[in-house]
Amino acid sequence: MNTMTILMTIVSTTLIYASPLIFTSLGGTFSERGGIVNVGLEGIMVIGAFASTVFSISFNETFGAATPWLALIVGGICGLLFSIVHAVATVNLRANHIISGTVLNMLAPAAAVFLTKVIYDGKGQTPIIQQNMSTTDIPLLSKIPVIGDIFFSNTLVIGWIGILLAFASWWVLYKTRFGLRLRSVGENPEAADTLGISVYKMRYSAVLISGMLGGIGGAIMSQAITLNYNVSTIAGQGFMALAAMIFGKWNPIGAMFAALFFGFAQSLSIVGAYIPIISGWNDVVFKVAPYLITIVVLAFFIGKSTAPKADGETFIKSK
Amino acid sequence: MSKNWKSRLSIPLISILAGFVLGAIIMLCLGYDPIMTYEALFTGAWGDPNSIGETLRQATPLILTGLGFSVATSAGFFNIGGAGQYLVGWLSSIWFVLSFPSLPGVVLITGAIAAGAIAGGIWSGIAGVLRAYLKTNEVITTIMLNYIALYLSNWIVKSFLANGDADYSKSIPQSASLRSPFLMELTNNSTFHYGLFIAIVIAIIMAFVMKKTTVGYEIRSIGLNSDASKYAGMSTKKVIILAMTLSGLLAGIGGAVDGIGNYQNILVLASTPSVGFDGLAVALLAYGNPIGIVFASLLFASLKIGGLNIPVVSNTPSEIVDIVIALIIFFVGASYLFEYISKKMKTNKSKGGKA
Amino acid sequence: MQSNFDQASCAIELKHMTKAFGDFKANNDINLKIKKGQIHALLGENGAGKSTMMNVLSGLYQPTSGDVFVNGEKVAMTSSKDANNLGIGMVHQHFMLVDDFTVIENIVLGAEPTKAAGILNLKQARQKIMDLSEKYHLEIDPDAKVRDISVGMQQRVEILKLLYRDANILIFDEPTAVLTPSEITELMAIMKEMVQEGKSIILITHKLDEIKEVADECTVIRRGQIIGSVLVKNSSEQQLADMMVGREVSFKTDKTKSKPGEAVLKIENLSVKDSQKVERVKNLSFNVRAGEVLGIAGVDGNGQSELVQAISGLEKSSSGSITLDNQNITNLKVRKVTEAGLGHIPEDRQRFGLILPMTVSENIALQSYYCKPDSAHGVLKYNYMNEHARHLIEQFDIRTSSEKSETGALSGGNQQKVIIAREVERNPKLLIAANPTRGLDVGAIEYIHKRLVDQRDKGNGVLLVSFSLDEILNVSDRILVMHNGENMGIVEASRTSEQELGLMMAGTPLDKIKKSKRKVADK
Amino acid sequence: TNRSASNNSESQNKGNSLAVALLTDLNGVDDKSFNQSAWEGLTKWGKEHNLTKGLGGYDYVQSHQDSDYPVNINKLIKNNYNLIYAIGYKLDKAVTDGAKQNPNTKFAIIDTVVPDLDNVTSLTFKDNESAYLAGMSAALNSKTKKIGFIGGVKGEVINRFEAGYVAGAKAAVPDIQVDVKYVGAFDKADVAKSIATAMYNNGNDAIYQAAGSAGLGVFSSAKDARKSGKEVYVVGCDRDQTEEGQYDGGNLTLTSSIKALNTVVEEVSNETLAGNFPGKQHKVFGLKENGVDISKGQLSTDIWNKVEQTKQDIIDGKITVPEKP
Ligand SMILES: Nc1ncnc2c1ncn2[C@@H]1O[C@H](COP(=O)(O)OP(=O)(O)OP(=O)(O)O)[C@@H](O)[C@H]1O
Ligand SMILES: Nc1ncnc2c1ncn2[C@@H]1O[C@H](COP(=O)(O)OP(=O)(O)OP(=O)(O)O)[C@@H](O)[C@H]1O
Ligand SMILES: [Mg+2]
Ligand SMILES: [Mg+2]
Repeated sequence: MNTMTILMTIVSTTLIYASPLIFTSLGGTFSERGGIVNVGLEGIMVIGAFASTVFSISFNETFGAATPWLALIVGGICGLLFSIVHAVATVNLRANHIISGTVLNMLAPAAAVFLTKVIYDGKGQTPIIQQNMSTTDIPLLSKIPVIGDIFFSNTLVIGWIGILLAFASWWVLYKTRFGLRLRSVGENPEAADTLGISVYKMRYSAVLISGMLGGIGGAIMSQAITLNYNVSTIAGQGFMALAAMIFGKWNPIGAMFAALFFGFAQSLSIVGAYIPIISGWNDVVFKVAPYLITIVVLAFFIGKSTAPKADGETFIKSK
Repeated sequence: MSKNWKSRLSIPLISILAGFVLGAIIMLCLGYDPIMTYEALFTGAWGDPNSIGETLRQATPLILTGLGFSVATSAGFFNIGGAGQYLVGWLSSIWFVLSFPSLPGVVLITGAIAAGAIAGGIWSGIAGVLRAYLKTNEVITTIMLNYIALYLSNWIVKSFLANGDADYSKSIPQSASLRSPFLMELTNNSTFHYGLFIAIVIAIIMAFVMKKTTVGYEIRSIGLNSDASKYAGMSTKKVIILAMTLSGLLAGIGGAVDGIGNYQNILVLASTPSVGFDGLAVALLAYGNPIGIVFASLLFASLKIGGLNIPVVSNTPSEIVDIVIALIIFFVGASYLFEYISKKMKTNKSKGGKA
Repeated sequence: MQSNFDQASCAIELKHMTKAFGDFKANNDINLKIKKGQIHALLGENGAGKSTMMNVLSGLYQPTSGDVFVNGEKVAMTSSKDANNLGIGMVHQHFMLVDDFTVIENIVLGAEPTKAAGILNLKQARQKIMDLSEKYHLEIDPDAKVRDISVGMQQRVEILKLLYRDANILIFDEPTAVLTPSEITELMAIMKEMVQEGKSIILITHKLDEIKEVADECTVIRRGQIIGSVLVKNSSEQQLADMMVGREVSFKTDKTKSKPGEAVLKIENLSVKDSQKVERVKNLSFNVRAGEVLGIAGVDGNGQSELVQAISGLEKSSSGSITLDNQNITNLKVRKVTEAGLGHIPEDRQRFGLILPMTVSENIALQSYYCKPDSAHGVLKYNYMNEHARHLIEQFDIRTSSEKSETGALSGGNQQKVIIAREVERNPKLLIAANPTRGLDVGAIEYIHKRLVDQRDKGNGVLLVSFSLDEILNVSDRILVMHNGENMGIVEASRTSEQELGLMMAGTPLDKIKKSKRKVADK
Repeated sequence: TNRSASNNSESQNKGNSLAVALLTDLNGVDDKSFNQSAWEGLTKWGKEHNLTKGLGGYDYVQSHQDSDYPVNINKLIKNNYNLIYAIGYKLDKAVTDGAKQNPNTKFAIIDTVVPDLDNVTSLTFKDNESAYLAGMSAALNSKTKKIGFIGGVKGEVINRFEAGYVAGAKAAVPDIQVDVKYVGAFDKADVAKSIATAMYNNGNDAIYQAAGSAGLGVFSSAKDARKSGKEVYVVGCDRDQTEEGQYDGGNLTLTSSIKALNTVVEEVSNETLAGNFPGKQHKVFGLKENGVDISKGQLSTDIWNKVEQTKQDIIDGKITVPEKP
């Protein structure tokens, strides 16, 4: 591979791996900024992947090329609906957040496969979708010499949307009234309560946003990568997104860069096999490298990250 | 005290009931027969000696990974690395036995379990050390270590332990196995093995350690209030590492016991073993109580093994079992729901009485 | 309007207000009138129900029965928003601030000015806040994070929160418990100014001198019921205290003259840096002798906490030495220091002193669980621990249903007693008590002071760190004043005055004061 | 609707002497791969013999973890299935134990050999032969002289694919470059897609995927490459993967190597029904036995003719295909 191809490949493969993680980790960030620990991201992604696939298969003839985009929205909405379980459990029913999140993770794959069997005549995975979300050139930007070729040609547009969304999320969290209030219930719900902010409402919003974004993250997996839903469509990405959120110190932009970093590490291990000097190394080195690099970078360069102060705490309003 | 016990038991029992009822409603809505399904589930788990043996065997590693998760939780850590710790435990036990196949059985078995314990302990100990000295978040490190364990293990199995090109290691000699002709006869040739007794003994030891020893006291203190623990002269670094290591050590024993008891070899795996995550669920179901974990594991194993019978004798998708498990855990977590309902019923009653 | 003059002159009136938690009535049939333009003090023991009553007034709690009138009109508040709209605001006993937010963000939270589409407009807020800050002399740093500012400034932020919302009925729940003497003086002045403007204030405090200084009227409440209201100018501090406790209270701790022996604690040229590497204790030297109480006075944040942490081993010192009972304990681990004979009543009892979800008996064993007789060979002896705890519960009069109850279920005063029992009972050579009575009522304070003096009388050293000059003067034999990490001088408690200590706390070394005194005398 | 039809099926299936079950490994019978093929064969066979799905007829059971195999075998035996197909090398221990303990139940194990038991027949496939033809097709079709191979986890079975594929490609086009990579797992479609993207970017214009459900990522990567104007292909595995290759009306599944479990299952079931269960035997199914094959897919007639010719040469023993890379 020449340098240009290597760079292009690094960018595109980084985005393949990172795109679902970006959305989902942003979702996690909203949830935890609002004080609800969300280890159920994996389950939410499953629902998003499943629902978007069913939608795509059912309506691809109606909506044509718009199908994958609509499917993402459907995935997001279903993720949101599914996350209500988590909101009810943690906000109203005072459940331990980790228990509730684990319930999502156990429930979602079981329910998705169960429903697949119900809908598709006993089959354990769906058919292949016909309208997939494929790579394209980004208008204008792809015309920039060199940079356009590396970054914006044949690229997974949704990944770039995710990157922009991270900045938008930061802006929402830190520059708007909604964001200020959302963060206040994650830091000190009692204080927010004394100021007339409805802690329950804010925490619901936090969880539902995470459901929406996690659902979209899952939908990206099925719409752009596996092109169907099966039990292994979502195989640990939710936990990687959780890791990205923590790695990014509960900051949307940080989470996005962490997700990109994970993608980059994977990408290096793939592209590394094309770089002459190291291509002879044992394959296991390349397999282990992304995870080892993550630990090393986190331990020695990123250091401690502190969760929002009231993250995981149940707030009980006394009356 | 007695009231306390009652309420502690009643929540899981009500939750189990509620989980099954809701599962039945779901089946009815989708046109499946819940009674037949549950009958299949029950007979599949407890209907004959063979099934009972399999259920008990399935519970064995769950007890240990569940205990492992709960120890870390007591110290305030979220160890989702159970899968990786179990896997390195499994690998090491088999590796040990295959390296010294001619040693006497007792030595092999003890050595295998010790190897599993050490490997699992080191594996999560890494996360503990990083946490203690560099404040590295253990959630990330344990997730990453799971994957590293998977790839390393697959590579080691293929490169060092397999017979030729096979995708699994050689089998361990009979002398190193935890299975016995007696148990096989008793359970009609199931894979039940002595590991269950090891697991139960360890659960009892852990109950004792956590409640009655100074080490358990330190782990609980740090988990509940690390500042006060420092004030009391405890070394938080030491306890963090200790708790994480102990946690992985238990999961590692789980892997070892499953390795020399159940599998008798080690395979190239397609993904991280689910027993690690299931241990997490079991521990949550039991509120981290070691003896509770034994019972939660039995419940979990019954559902898993019984669940295999569902597609054999009915058309209900076996995923219903996982849905029921999830619902039970949901109700355990959201037990305030029952409190709320009973409060509501009481006030309604008293209102009704007044009117 | 049918309301008569009397009602209209009331900012707030409670009629037969009862607030119950389950079966327990925290407020029982309360009738109370708060007049407009006055400072109305509320006095009562810990747990009497003061905070509960105020939470009802600020809309956080809804009364179980009875009515609330604001400015003569009956109101039903369901959230603090409603109270806010009625002009009622409250500074809570435990600050209600978001540590991670800036001062401005904290002030505007819940009443944020926005541009279109919910975008924050902090510029607009800043102007209003700075105006208020100037008007009421409430100095703040608007862009600092709350976690980085002093407790005093946090208090000012809380007050600005109310002013920002245009509150004219202000409730202060124990605002001075955490303030230094000079900050208290400032706050009193601000309160007076507010009343002058026609605002009404309810002030909860355990400090009778404050009531005497600023309040017009004082209501005493005991066990959820009103004992009576008096005009402050007609009653003495002693009368108020007796009324509150229901028996005679002694303010002055009985103590004989100290008979100091050898030094149990020797601090030589000690310097300590905090976690940000700022030097907080600077070249400090002093001794605490056996059989005496050495008080350390000073405004919060002048290195007292770091000094205590360095002695107890929680923080490393950068230079100098610490000797306890003739043993060099400089930079030893906490446990070694404890074993060398240190007892420590920490500043923040819930954060450092106790593990709230654990039982009382487990907390009592916190310093000794690892050795005999609490444990042997790594196994805890619960029988012994429980019996020991029962013994201490009786001896120290800790109010708890059992030694096996959760410590978090105990009241604040009783939690403090658990710590004191644990630390005193080991009979340490040196007992450090850091603000041991903060937030506690006079009855509890009396008890704790007695224990400290007992400890001294047994021939041990006591190092008392307190922001309360009363406490320092009352309990100590000698007093060291710290300012900016340095020793301003040591004086005999019996031969100093609040004025002298005040000067030293403000940074004037003792020898300078003496010189200027001499000068005055010479003239 | 009552989906619980198995009670009825039991009565319907009464009187039939052979009840057949399919036991899969961790993937189900709809894995779009050889489990599915086996199930299709069994279903067809069952219908031909007027059996219904369920007790006493034919059915399948999936395992969720590796420790489920013996449990499932025992459950099937308890429910009177007398011929059990165990699909996958991972089941060999469970089959060995089950067969020893239940001499009256017949087992057919696929992809590995369980020797010396009267009630076990071992059925293995010469995947390397079909892979050889796949490699040949990809190589002949390649304009860039570069083709790729993406495997799931390195192992005995996948190695056969790799070996055959590389040999076939080199035999057809001696200067072809074959880029061999492994995902490291069968469930990481995102990693597989990234590897495929790197391969296509590197000029490979066809990739043979033997990576289970991760292989789906290879198809999606190919679709992306097509969209950007590259004429790339995927070579399917185990089943005719034309469905996966559908793309804007066209198809990018160049061809698929086929493992005809369906015909083998039918064949063995019929033999057993006729009382000729091939116990103790090891049957090898290659091109000659119609056990493996290759689909025409999008191959040009020219290439297809060459492939057919080579196929015949292998059947005739003129070419021996290596089993190991
Ligand atoms: N939310 C609650 N639930 C149950 N009981 C409560 C609650 N809040 C307060 N109490 C009880 O009401 C009593 C009065 O508490 P409150 O906080 O009003 O006392 P206080 O007079 O403010 O005491 P302090 O001087 O310590 O601040 C306490 O003894 C406590 O037992
Ligand atoms: N939110 C709450 N919910 C339930 N109980 C509470 C709550 N707040 C306080 N309590 C109860 O109130 C009591 C402690 O209240 P608090 O800390 O105000 O002490 P106190 O009664 O003022 O005693 P002391 O004089 O010792 O400070 C405990 O019994 C505690 O269980
Ligand atoms: Mg109190
Ligand atoms: Mg109070």
